[in-house]
This record gives sequence, C-alpha cells and structure tokens, in this order.
Amino acid sequence: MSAELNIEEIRKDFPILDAKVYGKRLVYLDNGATSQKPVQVLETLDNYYKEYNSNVHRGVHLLSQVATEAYEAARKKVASFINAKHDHEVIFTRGTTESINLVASSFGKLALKKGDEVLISAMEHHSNIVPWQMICEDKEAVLKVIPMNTNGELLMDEFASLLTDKVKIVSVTYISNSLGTINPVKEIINQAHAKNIPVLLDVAQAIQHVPIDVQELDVDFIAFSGHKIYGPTGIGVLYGKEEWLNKMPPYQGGGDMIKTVTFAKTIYNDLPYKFEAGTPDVAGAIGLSAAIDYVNNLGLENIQQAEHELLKYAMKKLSEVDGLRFIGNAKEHASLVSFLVRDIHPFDTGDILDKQGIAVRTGHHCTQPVMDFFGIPGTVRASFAFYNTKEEVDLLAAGIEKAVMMLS
Amino acid sequence: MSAELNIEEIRKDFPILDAKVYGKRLVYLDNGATSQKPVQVLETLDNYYKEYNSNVHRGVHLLSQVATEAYEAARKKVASFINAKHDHEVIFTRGTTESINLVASSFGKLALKKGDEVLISAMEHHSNIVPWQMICEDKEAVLKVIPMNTNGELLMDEFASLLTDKVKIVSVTYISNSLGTINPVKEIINQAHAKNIPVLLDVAQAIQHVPIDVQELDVDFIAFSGHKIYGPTGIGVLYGKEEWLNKMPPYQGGGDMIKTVTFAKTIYNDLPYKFEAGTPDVAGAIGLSAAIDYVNNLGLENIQQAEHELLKYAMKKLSEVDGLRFIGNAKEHASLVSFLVRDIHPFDTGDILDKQGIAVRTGHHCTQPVMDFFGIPGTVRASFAFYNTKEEVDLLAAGIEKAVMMLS
Amino acid sequence: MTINEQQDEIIEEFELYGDWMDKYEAIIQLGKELPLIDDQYKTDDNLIKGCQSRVWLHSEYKDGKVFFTADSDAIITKGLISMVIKVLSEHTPKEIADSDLYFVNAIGLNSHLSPTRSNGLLSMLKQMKAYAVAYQVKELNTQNNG
Amino acid sequence: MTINEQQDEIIEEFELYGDWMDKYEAIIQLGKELPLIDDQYKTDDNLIKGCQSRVWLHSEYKDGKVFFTADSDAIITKGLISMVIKVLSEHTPKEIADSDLYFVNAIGLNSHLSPTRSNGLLSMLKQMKAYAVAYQVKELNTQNNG
Ligand SMILES: Cc1ncc(COP(=O)(O)O)c(C=O)c1O
Ligand SMILES: Cc1ncc(COP(=O)(O)O)c(C=O)c1O
Repeated sequence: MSAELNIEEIRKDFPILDAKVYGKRLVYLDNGATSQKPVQVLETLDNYYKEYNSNVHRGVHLLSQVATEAYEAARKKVASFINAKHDHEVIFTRGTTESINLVASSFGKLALKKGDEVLISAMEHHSNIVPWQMICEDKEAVLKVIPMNTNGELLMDEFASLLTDKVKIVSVTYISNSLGTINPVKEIINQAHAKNIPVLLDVAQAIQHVPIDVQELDVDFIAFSGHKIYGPTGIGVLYGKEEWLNKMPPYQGGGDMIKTVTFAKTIYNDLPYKFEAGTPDVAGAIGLSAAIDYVNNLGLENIQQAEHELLKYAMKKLSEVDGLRFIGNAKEHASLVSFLVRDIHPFDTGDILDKQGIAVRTGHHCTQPVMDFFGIPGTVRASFAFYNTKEEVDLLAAGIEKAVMMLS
Repeated sequence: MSAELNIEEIRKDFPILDAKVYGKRLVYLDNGATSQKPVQVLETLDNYYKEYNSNVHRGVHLLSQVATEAYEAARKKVASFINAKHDHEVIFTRGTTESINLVASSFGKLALKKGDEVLISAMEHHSNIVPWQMICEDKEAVLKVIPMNTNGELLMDEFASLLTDKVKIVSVTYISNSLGTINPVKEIINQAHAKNIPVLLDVAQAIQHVPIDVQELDVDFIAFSGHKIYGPTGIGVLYGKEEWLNKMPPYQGGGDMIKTVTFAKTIYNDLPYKFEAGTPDVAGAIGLSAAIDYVNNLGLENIQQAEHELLKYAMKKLSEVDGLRFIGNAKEHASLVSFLVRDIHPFDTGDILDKQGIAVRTGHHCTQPVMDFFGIPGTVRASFAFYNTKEEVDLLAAGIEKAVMMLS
Repeated sequence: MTINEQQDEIIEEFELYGDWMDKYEAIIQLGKELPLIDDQYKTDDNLIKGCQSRVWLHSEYKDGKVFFTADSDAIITKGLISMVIKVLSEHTPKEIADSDLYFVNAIGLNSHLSPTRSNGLLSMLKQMKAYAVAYQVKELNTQNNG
Repeated sequence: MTINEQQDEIIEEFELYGDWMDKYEAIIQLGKELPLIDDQYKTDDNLIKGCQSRVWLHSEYKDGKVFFTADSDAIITKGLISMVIKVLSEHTPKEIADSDLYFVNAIGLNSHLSPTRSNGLLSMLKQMKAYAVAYQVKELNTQNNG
C-alpha cells in the first residue's frame, strides 16, 4: 500500500471491485484495456441527465446554456490537466483511435505528398498503425518503422537515421500497451523538432499514469481515451497545437463545425468547433471532467508511486514463478506486465485465471507486429491501476501457479 | 392526453421534467435538438458501470464476455427495431453526423468520380450537406439540390428530372428538423432504385416518431442519433445494406476493425467490425438499447398518436396568436412547429420564452439554406415529444403572447 | 461623465427594477431608443460575428474621441448594445481601451443572458476596444511623424 | 455409436465432475489425447478463423464416412476440439449435417467458455458441417452421373 493513498478507502469509490465472478471476488487486472469508474463519475453522469441534459451551443434557453457551460468547462479541465496553452486546442473525439484518425486524415491531406514518409515505431497499437497505412496508401506516401531491441526498447540510433527530410510526421506511443515500455518521448520530440518535423504522441496508456505537460514536452499532438482514465466510454481527446489545427482541413462535416452554409460555399468555424461536427458526447465530456477531478484529487504523483510499488512487487512475485518469462524488459517500465509461462499458450493461462476470478488480457493486445517480432502467439498481460493491491498480485501469482499445474 | 398513453405516469420516468428554471417549472419543447432520458436508461448505464464495465471483444475474462454480449445484444436490438436483415448491417457511430460522414467518405471513395453527382434536398440539415460538399470537392463531383415550394414540400417533378445517370447517390432527410415536413421517402427510393441509384435517409428526426422498416422501405442507408430517441449522448447508428458495406472501403483504422496487421499489409475485419475502429462506446450502445426497449414498451404507434394530437392542438392554439405565421406548411407534418411572430426577431421571442421557463430553439436550426430560401434570419421552433402535454402547449401560447406584448 | 460614472448610473437605474420582466422591458425600451446606424454603414465589414442576431458596429474618431453607432435586427440585442454604447461612446481611445466593464455583472444580466447573447456582447466589446486601440496607434503614429 | 449416443456419453461423464476445475482438467486431458493432425495438413487453408488460438481442421471422406483430425496451439481448445471430433467423426455426411450438438450446453460449458472460445468452437462446428455438406453434394453428383 502506498504511503500516500489509502487504497482500502479508495476502493469503496469503485463499486465494481466488489463484484463476484464465478462466486469469487473479482480481481480486475485488465486496466490497460479499460479502467473502472468511481461513483463520482457515475453521479456526474446521472446528475447531468437528471438536471440539465440539453443540446449545446446556439441554444437560447437556460438548460442549453448550463449544458454548454459544463461542456466547455470540461474542455477547460482537460486543457489545464495537460497544460495546453489554449482551451481550443482540446478537441473532443470518441477516443484515441478517432483522434489519431483525425490527424492522419487531416494532417495527411495538408502535408503528405507522394514519396513522403510517416515514421511510427515497432511497438505501436493498431490504432497508431492502420490510420497511417490508410492515408499513406491514399497519398502514395511511405510508412517507416523505428525498430526495437529484444527488451522492447526503441533503437534511438536507428531513429536518428530514419529521421530524414522525407519524414513529414512522427507518431509514436508514449507507453507501450503490450510491453510496458516507457519511450524517451522528450528526446524523440527534440530530434524531430530539430528537423522541423511534428510529433504525435499516443498517450492512451500514459495519461492515467504519468503527468503530461504538452507545453513542456512541446509535443504537437496527443491522443487519449476517457475510458482508460476512469471516465466514461465513448469520449476521447485530441490535443493539437493551434498552428497545426488552424492549418489542417476539417475532418468531418456537419452541424457546429461551420460558420455559414450555402449550397455553393461553406465557411468553417473556428477552433475547436471546426473539428467537432455534430452533437458532441456532452455527458461523456462532463464525465471525463469528473474523472480528471478524481485523479487530481488523489494526485497523479501519488497514483504513480502506488502503481510503481505494485509493479515492483508484481515483478518480484511473478519472477518467482517457475518458467515464467516477461515479454518486454525495458528499463523504463509502466505498471503492466506481459508474460508467458513455459510453452503454455497465453489463452490457456488466461482462461484458467479467469475461472479463479482474475481478469487479465491475453492475445496480441492490438499489437500484432510486436508478437511477430518476438515470434509468439500473444502474451498474458496484467495491467495495474492504483486501486489494485498487493493481495491481488499474490492472487495473480497463485493463480498462475495453479494454471501451470493444470496445463502442463 | 392520448387514449393509449398515461402521460402523467410516463412523465415520472423523466426526472428532468420536474426541473425548475428561473423558479418556474421547465416546459421542455426542444426535443428536436435532444430528447430527455427515462430513468430506465439511466439505470442501465449505472448498472453497466457498476457491474460489468469492461472492454469488449477478444477478452478472455468473464466481465469482458458479459460486456461483449450486452454490446452485441444492443446491436441486435437496433437491428430488429429497424427490421434490418442482418445484425451486422448495424454500425455504431457517434451520431447522425458521423454516420453520414462515414457514408460520404467511404461510398464516395468507392463510387464517385469527376463529374458524377450527389443529390440532396433543399431542406437538409448541415450534417447532410457539408460531408457531401467535402467529398464532392475531393472527387470533383457535383452536389445537386432538389428544390422545394414555399410550403416546404419537395418538388417531386424536379426530383425526377434531376435523377440523371450522373447521380451516384441520393441523400435526403425523412423529416425536416426546421420545417417539420415528412418527405415522400418511399417514392424517392422507388424512383432512385428504378435507376439503380442508392438512397441514404437521414432519419435523425424520424426514428423517434415513426416506425421505420428498412427492408420494406428498401433503403440503402439510414443514419440516426441515440440522444434524439431518449438514449445517451455520444452514440448513433448507421444502417447499411450488406452489399454496400461489404463493397465500401473502411472509414477509420485501428483496433477491432482489422483481422491481421503487419507493417506491410493489413487485412480488414468482417462487418460490422470493419467500420468500428477502436474501443466502441459500450455504455452508449447499451443505453440506446434500453431506450429502444422503453419506446417499444410504450409502442411507437401510441407515441405517434399522442404526438399527432399535440401537434394538432399546438397548430390550433398558435394560429390564434395574432400575427403568428408558420414556416413550413407541408401537408405531411411531424410534431414540431416553426414560426415567426410579426416582425419580431426569433431570438427575442425565444429569449422571453426562456425567461418564462419555456425551452424552445431559435435560429437556423443548422439548416441555413432553408432560412435563405424563406429570406428570414431564423425561426422559433417548438418540438414535441410524447411526454409533453396540452397544458404545456397552452403555456407556450401564453408565453408567446407575453413576448409579443413586451417586444412590439 | 466618465465611463465608470456612466456604468454606476446604469447600475443604480437597474436596482429599481424588481424582476427579470422589468429589466427586460427596460432593455427593450433602450433598444427602441438606440440612434440607428446610418444605412451606408450596415455593411458586411461592420458585421460582428458570434451572434445569433446580426450586429453592425460603426465607429468614428473626432476631436480625440471615439463615437460609436450600432444596430441589430433583434431588439434585446439592440438594448444591450445601447447600454454599452452609452458607456463607451464619446471617450478617448485610451479610456476605452483601459476600461473595465463591470456593469453587466452588476445588474445581474449575465446570469440571464443566453451564452449566445453574452458571446455576442463579448464580441462587440472586443471589437470596440479593437477600434479604440487602432485609433490610439494612429494617434501615436501621427504624433511621431508630426 | 450414433452422434447422440456419443453426446450422451460425454454428458454422463461430465456429470461426475463437481466444479469447473474438474471439468477443465478433463478437457485438458482430452486435449492431450487428441490424435494430432498430420503436419502436412497444418496449412493456412486448414486454419480456422475466429480463434484467439489457432485451429487446424482436416477432413477425409472414406467409405461413406467423414473422418476429422485437428490440432490447436492451445490445449483447452484442443480438448474442446477433441470432444467435438469424438462426436462427429466417422459419421455419414448426412448425419453430420443434420446433427444437433446439445452436449456443449448440457455439460454447462458454454457459460464457462469465453466468447472468443465459443466463437472459435462455433467456427469449427460450422466448418465441419460445411465439409459434410460438401461431401453430400459430391456424393449426389457422383450418383447422378453414375
Ligand atoms: C435532420 C437532422 N439531421 C442530422 C442531425 C445531426 O444529428 P447529430 O448532431 O446528433 O449528429 C440532426 C440533429 O440536429 C437533424 O435534425
Ligand atoms: C497504446 C494504445 N493506443 C491506442 C489505443 C486505442 O484506444 P481506443 O480503443 O480507446 O481508441 C489503446 C487502447 O487499446 C492503446 O493501448
């Protein structure tokens, strides 16, 4: 247990942690896939719908005014959470995937020509691969990949030499969701900027674990999902520097993103509305804001410390399991462990863990190229949140032992 | 009050209807912008987050299994609500706007070439104009417009002559959100199909009011938003015929929409996943499903009848207001009224109504070309849901009288 | 009267009104009294963005002071404009640029204004200050060159 | 044994097991006993989609009966396959095509199978029936031409 956080008390905020599966108390270690939500977020959603649900913007009536203010306050909350210079640099999307698609499409239309290159890394989530493949195919540009070593660390020398004038954007993950690697993003940004190349960071696995200051990082775009930071499903964020967002063409067309429409000519709206076509997910944005309040309240540093302790403990406990090997041994490592035991298929391990009430993820974790690189069918991944306990890590270790016993 | 629905009882399902604005009981007549949510929907959301929130698809553990089943059951619920032939013809999106953008982009890439035409109507919402303008610009195609008369009815003769071989898709609204016109969509579809031209119907204002059977209509695509049919914000639906969806290229790239990914080549997944990149709005889909249950429970025919009575009553009461003129006098008319009084600016009327607790919408309602056509700055729009009462209509009429008194 | 004296006068006046209706009637009355903008100035250039209603704002610089005239197609908007003009018109560019408009909050209007309305008001204030700053710069240049 | 007799035998056997562990151990045991597919048949053509684990399924038609062999890289999957093969292999195409596999539900497995797993099982059953139907058609054609 962390020195700072009273985990026992905190767990009471998360009703689902008391759930039973197969008659056993749930041990939820699939936080990398999605996080659980504190009652503070759920009550915010409920209040919204019971007290001031209304369509935002352009409404003449009070409800619409209150909803609009809450929606824009949520934008402000996100902006200050990541220390954006302007609120209008925060665009609400459905999630990381949509945020990256938006940039790939709009930035791609702005800047990509035949023969240009887009640089990603060997450990990207499919959501940071496929959108670039699609726009590259469209523009006859080329997708290049920063390789990694067998610890799951990017080869920074290779990165330097891949960073040619042909590269128009670098898009890499801050933290790998399948390996746990924390990438040297500051250095990546510095090197790219030295050549005037913008950088997108996929912070889907970082925003809930490490403090992110977009101005200090000087990053051009970041993308993340509300559901992974204790917020509702269906809401996400794209941060983009004003200069870029102003230059980029809009992504989707429709209500709210226009200033004037005639059949002959349409004038697009200013930021952030230019990139928010249609009725937004008002409840989602407000719920995300409540989740950020919750995180701020605990303190991201305290969260980080608690999770780091859990990670250390888990590494120690799991390395005692005979025949267990970690996939991803980067020095800088986030609070998740990917592993395999002997020659047991990860799906089998995960299945037996599930029957013991322990929820882990198995498979390629939407990073097939990583699995191909290691020549494995997938991994078992346990990903921790601050509300997890050492007792739960013990249950995981014991559960694995049992699985091994049954399966080999 | 309808013969079939006990409105007084029903109103208890909607906590917000008891809200006070400026000390007066809320009279919510902005249902066209967004509808209010019954507790049944809110409880479903709450249960989801408290009992089985989890990421869907590919999860080995029980929670993920339960969430996946609920998500897919929601798809099935939508499919049977619109009588789709296959569940996988239902794609979850963020809303009408995104659904139309998806078709404009993907169908546009499939079928639009230089000189081709896209046919929309003079009364479309910006969300059914701008996406087509964007793809037309991209493909050097031409956007054509079916004109209307001063009653707000489409000129079907003109439609017939606009329906040339150059037209690759017709995209029109079922019900106009600013005029209330119910368009002869069956005839539009028949004529278009006689020339092998597919039809998209924007049913954002229809799905909550009239039964829609996509097979009977033989429509190729429909688009609607959950938040307008008593469901949560942030979720919407695109229905598309299997043949079209299979032929169309994917829209966004990322997790879940792929079968296999290598850096060299990506194989896309089958329907519906091909069009659902990234973690979906699981709670939103399940909430929408609960909203459809609620509607089914009341009976769409009963809802239709109750709303029709409200409309008739409102038409009668408002036409008694001296100097009030309706904008949109189509014979086939949905349960909303757009109007102006004397030469009073709609914004002023709406403002004074708001101060009396009556929530209406004013402005162009995201249909600027309609306002240009009528040469007006906007309208005041009162849009009814089944939970509205004749007493509320009386309050509206009295509120307008008061506004007129103050403003002229 | 200084800008602040003018503001205080409006605040005092509004203290007499009991409920929103009285306030609104006063604003509407002000709207009716607003000296209309000359039709030649109702151009797209003078149109202010950010309003559900349209607002035209024209400024003139004479004898070291800025004179504003304005119009709108919505009467409540006109009333609001009228108050702002009363406060800011016929002052020096510096006075206008440095002014702090506290009367909107003080008369409890902002909680009654729809966001569209307050955005509109804000856009207008921004525009007026921008004009004032422009005249200040012009003044400086003239002095420097003169 | 008919297909249903085989199913009933499995159901009876599983009734002996108390909890999920016993059941799983039995399945794992079956997985270990599964006669492996010939390596030459572990081709992409024989790979079944829809599984987190990989499944290869090979069929042969001999003396009016269909013979299935299969393999998987996951042992629990293998155990499940093994049961299905026990039930369906060595029957006529018609028997297989017409079969109703009720044992999966009856032994209470479906509530224990992850959706990925049941989708996999479903894909496999579909594939087996498809083979059976293909042989039926072939048979008919042979008869018609013969
Ligand atoms: C006819 C019509 N089409 C499209 C839309 C856009 O819907 P949404 O904003 O939910 O995407 C609306 C609602 O505003 C509408 O009324
Ligand atoms: C590193 C990373 N990027 C992108 C994503 C995609 O996020 P979402 O599915 O919420 O769009 C995820 C989550 O699965 C992730 O872990």
